[in-house]
Formats: sequence, C-alpha cells, structure tokens
Amino acid sequence: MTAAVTAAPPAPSRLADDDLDLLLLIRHFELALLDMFGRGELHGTTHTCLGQEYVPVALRPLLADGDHVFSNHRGHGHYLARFGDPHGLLAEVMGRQGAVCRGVGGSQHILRDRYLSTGVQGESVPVAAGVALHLRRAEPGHLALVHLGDGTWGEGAVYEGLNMAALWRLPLLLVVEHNGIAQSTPTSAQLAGDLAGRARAFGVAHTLVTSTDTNTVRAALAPVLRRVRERGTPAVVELRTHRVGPHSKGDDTRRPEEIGYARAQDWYARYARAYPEQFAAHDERQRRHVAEVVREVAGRPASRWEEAGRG
Amino acid sequence: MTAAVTAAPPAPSRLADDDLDLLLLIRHFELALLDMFGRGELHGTTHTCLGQEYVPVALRPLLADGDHVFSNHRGHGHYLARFGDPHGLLAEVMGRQGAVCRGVGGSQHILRDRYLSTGVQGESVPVAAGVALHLRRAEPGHLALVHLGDGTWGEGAVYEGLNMAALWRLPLLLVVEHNGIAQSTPTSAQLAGDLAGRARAFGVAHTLVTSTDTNTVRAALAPVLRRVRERGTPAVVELRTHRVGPHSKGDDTRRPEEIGYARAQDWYARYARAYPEQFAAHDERQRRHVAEVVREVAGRPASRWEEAGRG
Amino acid sequence: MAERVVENLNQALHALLADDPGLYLLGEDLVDPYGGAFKVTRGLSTRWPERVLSTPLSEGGIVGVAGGLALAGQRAIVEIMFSDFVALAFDQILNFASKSTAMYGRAVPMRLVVRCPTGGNRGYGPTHSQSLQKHFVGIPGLTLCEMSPFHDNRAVLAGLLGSGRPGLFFEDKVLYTNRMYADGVVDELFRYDLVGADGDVARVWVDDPEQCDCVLVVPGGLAVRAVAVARELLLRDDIVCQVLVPSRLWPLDVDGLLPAVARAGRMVVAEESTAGGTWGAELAQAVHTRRWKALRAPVRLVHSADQVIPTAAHLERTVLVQDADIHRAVKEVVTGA
Amino acid sequence: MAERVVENLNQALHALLADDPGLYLLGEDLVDPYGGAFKVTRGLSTRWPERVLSTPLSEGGIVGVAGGLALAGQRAIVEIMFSDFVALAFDQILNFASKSTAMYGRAVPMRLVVRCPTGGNRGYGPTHSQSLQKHFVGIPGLTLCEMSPFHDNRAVLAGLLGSGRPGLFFEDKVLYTNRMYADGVVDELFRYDLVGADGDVARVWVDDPEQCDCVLVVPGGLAVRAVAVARELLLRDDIVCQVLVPSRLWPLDVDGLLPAVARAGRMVVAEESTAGGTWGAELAQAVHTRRWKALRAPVRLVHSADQVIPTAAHLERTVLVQDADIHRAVKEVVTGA
Ligand SMILES: Cc1ncc(C[n+]2csc(CCOP(=O)(O)OP(=O)(O)O)c2C)c(N)n1
Ligand SMILES: Cc1ncc(C[n+]2csc(CCOP(=O)(O)OP(=O)(O)O)c2C)c(N)n1
Ligand SMILES: [Mg+2]
Ligand SMILES: [Mg+2]
Repeated sequence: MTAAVTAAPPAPSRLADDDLDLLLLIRHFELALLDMFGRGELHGTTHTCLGQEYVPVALRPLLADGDHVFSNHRGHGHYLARFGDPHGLLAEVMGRQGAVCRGVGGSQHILRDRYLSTGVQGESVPVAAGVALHLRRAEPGHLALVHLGDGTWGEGAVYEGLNMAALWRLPLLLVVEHNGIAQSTPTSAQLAGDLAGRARAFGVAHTLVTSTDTNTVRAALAPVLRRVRERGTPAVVELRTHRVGPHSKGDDTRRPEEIGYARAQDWYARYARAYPEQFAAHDERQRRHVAEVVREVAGRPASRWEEAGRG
Repeated sequence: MTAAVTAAPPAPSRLADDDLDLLLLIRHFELALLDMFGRGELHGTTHTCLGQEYVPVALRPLLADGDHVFSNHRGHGHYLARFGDPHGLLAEVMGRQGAVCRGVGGSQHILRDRYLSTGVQGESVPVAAGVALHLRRAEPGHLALVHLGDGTWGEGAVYEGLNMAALWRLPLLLVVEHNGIAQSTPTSAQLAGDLAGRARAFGVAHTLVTSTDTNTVRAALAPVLRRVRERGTPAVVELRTHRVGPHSKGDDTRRPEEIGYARAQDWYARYARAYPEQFAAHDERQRRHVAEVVREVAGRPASRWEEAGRG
Repeated sequence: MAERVVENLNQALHALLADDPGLYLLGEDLVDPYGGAFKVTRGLSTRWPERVLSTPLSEGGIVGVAGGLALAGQRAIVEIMFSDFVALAFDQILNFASKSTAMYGRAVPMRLVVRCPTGGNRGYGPTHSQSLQKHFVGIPGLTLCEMSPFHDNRAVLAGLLGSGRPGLFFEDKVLYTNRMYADGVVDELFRYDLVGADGDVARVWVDDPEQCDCVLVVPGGLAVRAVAVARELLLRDDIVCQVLVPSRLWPLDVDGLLPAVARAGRMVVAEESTAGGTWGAELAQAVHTRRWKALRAPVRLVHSADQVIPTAAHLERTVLVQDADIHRAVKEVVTGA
Repeated sequence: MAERVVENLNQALHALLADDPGLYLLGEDLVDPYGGAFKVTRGLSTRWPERVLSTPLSEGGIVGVAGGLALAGQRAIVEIMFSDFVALAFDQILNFASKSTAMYGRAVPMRLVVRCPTGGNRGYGPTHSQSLQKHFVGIPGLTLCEMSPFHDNRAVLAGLLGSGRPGLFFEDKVLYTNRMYADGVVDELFRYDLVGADGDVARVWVDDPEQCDCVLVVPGGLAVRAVAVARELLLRDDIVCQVLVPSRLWPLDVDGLLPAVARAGRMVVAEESTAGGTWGAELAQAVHTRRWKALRAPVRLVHSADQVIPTAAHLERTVLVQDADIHRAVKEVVTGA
C-alpha cells in the first residue's frame, strides 16, 4: 500500500473532454476563491479541494439523481460535479442573489435536492444511514454516499453509523478522501491502525484506490457502487489523495517538502504535461469561464432571506 | 471461535480455596440481592453478574493496587474481587450506614481508591485513556482496566478512546465480558463484524478467551496484562461469557432454551458437580456469610450524606 | 377508571404507526417481547417489524438516523432509554436536526421526535434520574413537549410530527403508572379544561376557573403532584390555587397563561429540574415583562436542589422537589411571607 | 498599548503550564507550528511536548480523557476548536466530569477546564458561530466563566482549576483580537474596577461608580461592545449607564450586582445567545426575586433572534445582537418607553 503511494505516479490516461472540463472548472473555481480571500473580498472561511477534484468527477457518471450525496467542509468539487452550477455556489459563498441557500449556509452548509453538506465532522454518517434505511425500503437500487476525510474517523459518530448500516444492510457508501492530513495533523498522529481495518471491523467491504487518474478511479469505483446498489450493503472506499492547498484560507504549516510532495502528485500539472494541447485549450476556457462567473456574481446584489425560510 | 463456544465446556480445574470463596461470595451476594428485590426490600434497580463472577476473580491476582479499574453497571463482582467488602457494597445498595459512597451512587456509581463505576455505557473508555495517559508518564508499569459489555461497543465513545490509547501508546486494557446480549438485544442484532476486528482496526492486540474456568482464564490473561504493563500499549480481551440471570431485576425475555443454554454453561453448577466436597463446604460458608451480611447491614440506620460531600 | 398514562402512550404509538406508513420507531430494546425498558413500545414491533427497530447502544447515532429519515421525507420517533443519555445526542439535536429546518435558507421540515423518559423518584441514581428539559430550551427550530395526564399523547405526538420542527418529548417515569384524567374531571373537587391558543394548556380549578389566589404552573410530569398540592392548599389553608399544565414547554405559549396570572397577580412555577437556568426562569421572565404591573410579587420558582440526584430514597428526597416545597412556596407567595 | 486578549490568554497558558507540571493541554491542531485554529496555543507544545497534545477529531473523547486526568489527580485544559462542537462532549461534561464531583458521596475534585471559542460575527456560518453558554447553566458541579478584556486569563483559569469543579471557559472569537484594559482605565471617559465578593465583577463607570441611570450586565464577550454602547448613550442621550461584566457566569455572583442594580432600579442584560432560556433570564430571576421593590421596571433582556446564524455578513447581522439593540433597550428602560 505504502509502495503504491510513494512510487512515482504512472502517466495519466487521456480524459474525455467533459471530464477534463469539470476538473478544470473545479480547479479554477477554488483558485478564484483563494484569490478573492487573499484580496479580502470574501469573509468567513472556505476549504478548497485543490488536488482532490478528481474524486467527484470520477464518481459523477456512477451516481443517479435518486442517490443522496453527503458532502463535507471540503465540498465545492462535490457540488460542482453534481450540479455544474458555479454561479449558485459562488453566490452562496459571497452571499449574493441566486445563492443556492440564500447565503445562510455558506460554503459548508448546502442543501439542494438530494445533496447536503454540513459543518460538523462525522455527523453525516448516521444521518446518511437513516437516509439509506429509507432507500432500502422505498427505493431499492439507490444509495447514500458520504464524502469524509481521514481525520473524520476520529469521531465516534462514524462508528455508530457504520455499525447500524452493516447490521441493517443499508446501501451506504463512505468515500474517504484520505489526504494524509486533518487540518494540520498528519494521519499518523490522528488515526491508529488503518481504514481497511476500520471497515472490516464492521464486516464492511473496503476498497483502496491510490490512483489520481479520473478514468482509473472511476473504473475502480464502478463495481463498488454496483455492489452497494445490488446487495444493498454498505461499503467503504479509501482514496489516497493529496491536499495541494492549505486547509482553509492560508493555514498550511506543512514543511516545504511535504507540500512539494503533494504538489508533485497533483493531477493538474501532470495532466498538463501529458496532454499539453488538450489541456491548454480546456484550461484556458475554464479559467475564463470562472473569471466570468466571478465577475457576474460579484455584480449581483446581496442575497435575501425571506421570513418564510426562517426557522 | 463459534465452535469453541458451542462445544460442551471441558471439565473445570480445581480452584484454590480463596478463589472459590470469592466466586461464591459474589454468587451469593447477587442471589441475595435478587431475593431482596423479589421481596420488595430494595428499591431502584440492580444488575447482577450471575455467571460472570469468574472474570474479576481471575483478574484479581493480576492487578496491583496502583492499577485503576473501571467497572460498569454489572459491577458487584468487580468490586467484591477488588475489596472483598460485601458490607460496604450492600450498604451502598441499601442506603445504609457504612455505604462506600454513602448511598448517593448506589449499585452503579461507585468510587473507592482507584476503582470507579458509572452508569453511562462507554463513557469510561476515554476517561480510562486519560488515566492511562497519566500512568504512562508518572507510574509506568501500571495500567487502567475497563470492564465493558459487548453491547457497549455500540457507543462511539469506545472508538474515540481506543484510537487515542493506540495513538499515544497508553496502558489501557479493555476487558469485554461478551455475554451475547445487551439488556434484551442479542449481539447479532447490535454488533456488526466482531470484537477481534474492532480491536485490530486500531492496531490493538486482541485476545479471545472462551473458558469460564477461573484458572484457565487467569492463565490466558496473565501475559496480556504483562504486555500492557511492559510495552505500555493498549489491549482488548474478549471473554465469551454467559449471563445466567436477568438483565436487571426480572426482565429476562430470552427463550427458555437460551436461558437453559446460559445455565448449562454456568461455572457454578459445573463446579459443584466436579468437586462436590470442596464446593459444598465453601458454598455453605459463603451463603451463610452473605446471609449474615444482609442481616447485619439491614439492621443499620440510613446512610448520611454530609453537606461537605455535596457538590 | 381511565387508562394508565403508559397505555395511552402505547396506544398513541400504535395509532400513529398504523396511520402513517412512513413513520419509524427506533430505540434500544424496544422490540417484542421486551417492549422497551418502560414497556412503552409493547406490541409495536410485532405489528410493524420493518419500522420498529431495536438499535445498538448508540444514542447519538440513533438520533442521527432519525434525522436522515426526516431528511428523506419520512417521520421518525426515537426512544432514549433514560433521558440522561440524550446528552449523547446533543450534537445531532442542536447542530443537525434543529439547524436543518432553517440553515439552508428555506424551511426544511424535519419530522422527528425524541422521546425522553425523565425524572427521579425511582431510585435509579445520579445518571438515570435527571430532568434535562432546561438544557434544550432556546434551540432555534426545536420544540419541547412534556407528557401529561391531561393531554392525549396521540394528539401531542401527531402535533409534533406534523409541525415540521424536531421535537423532544419528556416523559416522567413515575407518571407512566398514573391514570389519565378524562372528561374534565380531576376528582370530586377539581375540574379541568384546555385553554390557550391551541388548547395546549390544561387548567385545573375548583368552583370558578376565573377565580384563584395563585397560579401554579407545572410541566406534565408534576401535574399529579401539583393537583395534590392544590387540594391540600384548599383543604388545609383555604387557598385557591389554579394549576396550569402546558403540554408544550418551548416555544412558550405565554398567552395561554397570562389571563390567569394577571387575575391572580401571583404565580409559582414548579419543576423537577435542579436549580439554575430552569424552564421556570424563562417563564418568569416572560410574565415579569408582560404583566409587570399586575403582579403582586415576583414569580416564585420551585425546583430541585443544585445537586446530583442520589440513589437512596431517603437522600433522593433531600434533593428532588417535594410536594411540601411547592405547598410552602404557594402559601408564602399568597400570604406575602 | 495593552496586549491583545489572545496574547494574554496564550501567556496565561504558558504560565500555567510552567507552574504546574501536572497540567495537560489537549485539543485539535494545537501543537506548533500550527498552534491552534485561533493561535491561542502557540509555542506551548514546543516547550512541553509531553503535556500539550494535538488530538484526533474526538470532542467527546478528549473531554473524557481530561476527565480521566482529573480523576487521577492531574489538571487538564481542553480546547474545543469551535464551541459549537462542545455539544459532542455534553455527556462527558454533564454525566461524568460534573457528576463525579459529588455523586460518589464525597467531594471529589475534578480539575479540568474546557475552553470554547465562541460566537459569531466572523462569517463562519450556522455550525461555527453559536453562543451555547445557556445550555450549560445549572449543571450541578459545573462552573461557567467567560473571557473578558478586564479579567486576566491566568487568574481566571487558575481559579477554575483550583476550585475542584470542572469549568467551561467561553472565549468570544472576535474578542481575541481586542486589547486588554489595564490599570482601571477604559478610555478618556470610562474607568473600571473589580467588585463583588472575589473581585469577579468588572464595573465600568463614568465619574462616580455609585451613580447611574441603568445597569447593563454583559458577559465578557460583549464587554467591548457594551462599553461602546455606554459611550454612545452618554454622549448622544445623556444616559449614564454602568456596565457590569462578571467573569463567572455560573454560579451567579448576584451579590456583586445587586448594589448597583438597587441604586439604579433598572437593569438590562445583553448577550449574544439566541432567544430563550438565556443566561439573562436566570440573572433577571435572581434580581426580580431579591430586589423586587427597588426595581422601577422589569429587567430587560437583549439577545440574538431565535434563529440559526447565517453565514453572509449582511444576514448574520439580522440575527445576531447588535449594538443598536442594546442601545435601544437601555434607552427604553431608562425613559420608560
Ligand atoms: C466535529 C468537528 N470537529 C472539528 C472540526 C474542525 N475541522 C474542520 S475540517 C477538520 C479536519 C478534517 O480532516 P479530514 O477529515 O481529514 O478532512 P480534510 O480537511 O483533510 O479534507 C477539522 C478539525 C469540525 N468541523 N467538526
Ligand atoms: C449510554 C447508555 N445507553 C443505555 C444504557 C442502558 N443500558 C444499561 S446496560 C445496557 C446493556 C448493556 O449491554 P452490554 O454492554 O452487553 O452489557 P451487559 O448488560 O450484557 O453486561 C443498556 C442498554 C446505559 N446505561 N447507557
Ligand atoms: Mg484529511
Ligand atoms: Mg452483554
């Protein structure tokens, strides 16, 4: 396992244009946010998924509208992959009209159709188990997917939810984006044993994916989702990934070699090198697209929160 | 594993007199409690350890005064094995003078020296990890032991505590009295996977003990405690045991064959058959001893709770 | 004689599950033949094995599962075996279920109720006897109700589930064994009716509902005790005390209480909670603010001591609120002592 | 200029760890070079790597570990990254740490403090902006304190740890960046001194500490805002408002407040908590009961709306208590409007 991670990653495969577009949309969206924060144009905080964009992109065609997705604090990519709606998300982050949650939720608290994110780590696992309990009975073949980080496995709620999901044979899929760190704390300092063991402890299937290549990841995930749907039983997928940016705005205290290592694994630069022509055109297009989104949304008036929607 | 449990248990080995006395003290203490409850002489509730008496008896010589023991709701045996003090415990249950916690804590909430029990399942695991953190630094060679049931592994607190104990290499020993049931719920309906996996998930050593023979159990546990002391790392011991009585006062809704099975495994009847002479004498002695304790304590005035001790 | 409160509650659950195929009931040890630690759920799992589930020991997780069911458009009732353990679900209640009703910028119905067997006087000791209602007052989006012998449990639970706000339902453990009051009759002296905007407040009076020396407000768990005190006050001290029992503790229906309070000019609130930050303090503040001029004395609060609740009966009594405490408080307020 | 509050707190922790070799500090991401989400713990782990530990994400578990250290006779301070997550430790606080001080029939010292970065106005959104103090009021055995620019953090934390009662310490996140007040001087108009039995209450006054039109009581997190309001009231409305800032929120030091309240006959309590079951209601009840005759009006409470706290600044403002709300309340109470 360790070997797979530390070896130089194999050359990326060529991506379909729409996958590449989505990857780059997410990338430029996140870069634009950090940029705006840097210029003091945003308040509050945000967690970008730089380096991890391929996870939701790989998952996208594997998910049906009827599936529930639970995202977390690092959720912009998850949202964009599901809805392709940078305007609504940026408006949410900026508190402008057209915000998907009227600016109330902000970056971390989003609900749209069957997509939900919230800000307390681990809380979503039992909640998703509850959704899966309903799905099993009312909509067999659909699943509830939870994105969570490696650090979130510190929370007891994860185990309570996983236990019930396994006991009751619920279609719950935990997608762990294991980026080796939780805020500033390396995994070795926060997680004893490993995730494979944590899944197996509950009799739950575990799949390790070390590739950051969208096609490869998708191919590895497809049978897992199929099994969760067909058997209606939970599964854990562990994706070894790399947090290329800071935890939130500018709080990266990793040593330069650690950051350098994460950067070296980044799909972005590697894909640019492998497919320079395809990349350059799409990259430029998405960069401009996001810039345009930023310009347009920044010009909107402040969001409104009508009384009816208030608690 | 299952095979070991369902096979007819091997004949018991001969016990030292003091072990037998302690086993029988606990047995008769518990029987006396149920008897008093049946006659309406006690109020509140109690959880007897009928069938599980050998666990603390086996552990007794393996523990030092400097070790911390965390007991749970089913803790009379744990207390009696540590302190040999039926008067103090009965006075506590009855709210009479000489009560070890003045009748405030009652059956489930006891603190004496380095022994503590409390009534919220799972809560003690992180607490014991905290104690172990202190022991590691200040009193190496000592350990913190937590008695917990199989059902208690539903609680997230157990995993949070175990994770920290493993990460920080703390001398924490979890002694699981796996009696196959939690109140009325069989283990198969409350615990996915198994305890061995739960321990291994955290990189923690796991030992399974299926015998109910005090000598055998002690021999199996001795090296585990030694390792925890010497290496200062956590361990999980799983004892397959049998709840011979009801969960608390009279709430046993198991099917007759289930209760019959538990009874058939009970060390008490089997030991009586195997060593009739030794047994009869000691049994009679402890029965009378407990009867005398009951008589004496029942005659005491109500316990007093001085203002100074009040929160 | 009317049915016992526990039977009324059990029948309420039967009816709710029969009426609503999307309603789930979750909790520890609640399937048959055990039927729950307090036997409230008897017979339910036999009729609806798919929707009445015994869970592992995982209070936080169970409430999370209920939140997920609610999010998916279903309904869920959770039983916490002893309300003391609802502390383990505080995060799910505060940060998920209640928040979700509003934090996504629009009203999201969250139809779940957490049932909490509550209170002392049964010798279960410090971690199994608490009255934690007060700690949940003032969570935006959350409703608190308490079981009472005056309020049909089916109506109360249906109301909670229908509101779209998550609810906690506190059930006094001793009250389970009492009988429901019915047909406006408490006993040969006292009658009752339901007042307030939605008939949420039970009003217990003697002779004339518009006439009393003092208003005594209690949650349902103290209703039987409050009636006994009112009786004693009448017979022994010639004090006419009107007892008001709101089913909903939060948000407060102050309007349902104010007329009686204004007429009497005196109010006592009694509850079993230990001292500090009580429900009564919140009620008192509302009354002080809204009927300042009409009050002849400050609202008087009666509650248990600022103490852990001991196990032994003779010690438990020294901490938990007693009928005599309530009696004394009303008498002092009325006589100005 | 005086040091920033966050520096004062950081230095307090340095001093406490230096003084007490049995003191531990636990929390998420608090070791160097990160030094905690709010940089409160900078430099500590470098000096005491064995006793300053970054933990996994396990709020309940961490408080449990602290309880274990306390039980073993040690001292522990826990940092909860955002106080919203202290909900996950509710059980350990309520049912273990607080209970253990008394439920074993004798006084057992439990020397631990849970630090809770609290409050809004930073755009962190509904689950990272709450003020949850009120939910912990009235837990037997538990003390609540709040960081203030008047109270030296070292003294407050040492007091908490020394008391043998577990404590929660609420730290307003915006206050971190403000400066401590020193030497009895607030600004060119206002002075302050420390009053009450143990000097726990900071009293801010202009000209004459015994003279004012209204008393404004706030916890430390609102102190800077309350002073600004008092200034405005003086300059704009000619109202003399004395600000009282107790460091300890619970148990209440009512005696420290009563003299000023009795003299003024008017009191306002402001806090950032959302409506319902507030700290202010408890304070008000104590004052209504103890100084009924001296009051010219009911105690007025000011707090945030009964709402989730939105992320966007322009919406957050519509929910969180604003200086203008406090100003208006004082003015209304004084003018009888
Ligand atoms: C219950 C809880 N505790 C702490 C936090 C603060 N926090 C937000 S993200 C984070 C680290 C999460 O690490 P991980 O799960 O590995 O996800 P990553 O940030 O690496 O994507 C922390 C500590 C939180 N949001 N919720
Ligand atoms: C947090 C919590 N939830 C529920 C209970 C009620 N309760 C007490 S013992 C018990 C069953 C425990 O089962 P197990 O851990 O297997 O121990 P056993 O009773 O079999 O010894 C339950 C549900 C409790 N005390 N604490
Ligand atoms: Mg991570
Ligand atoms: Mg068991």
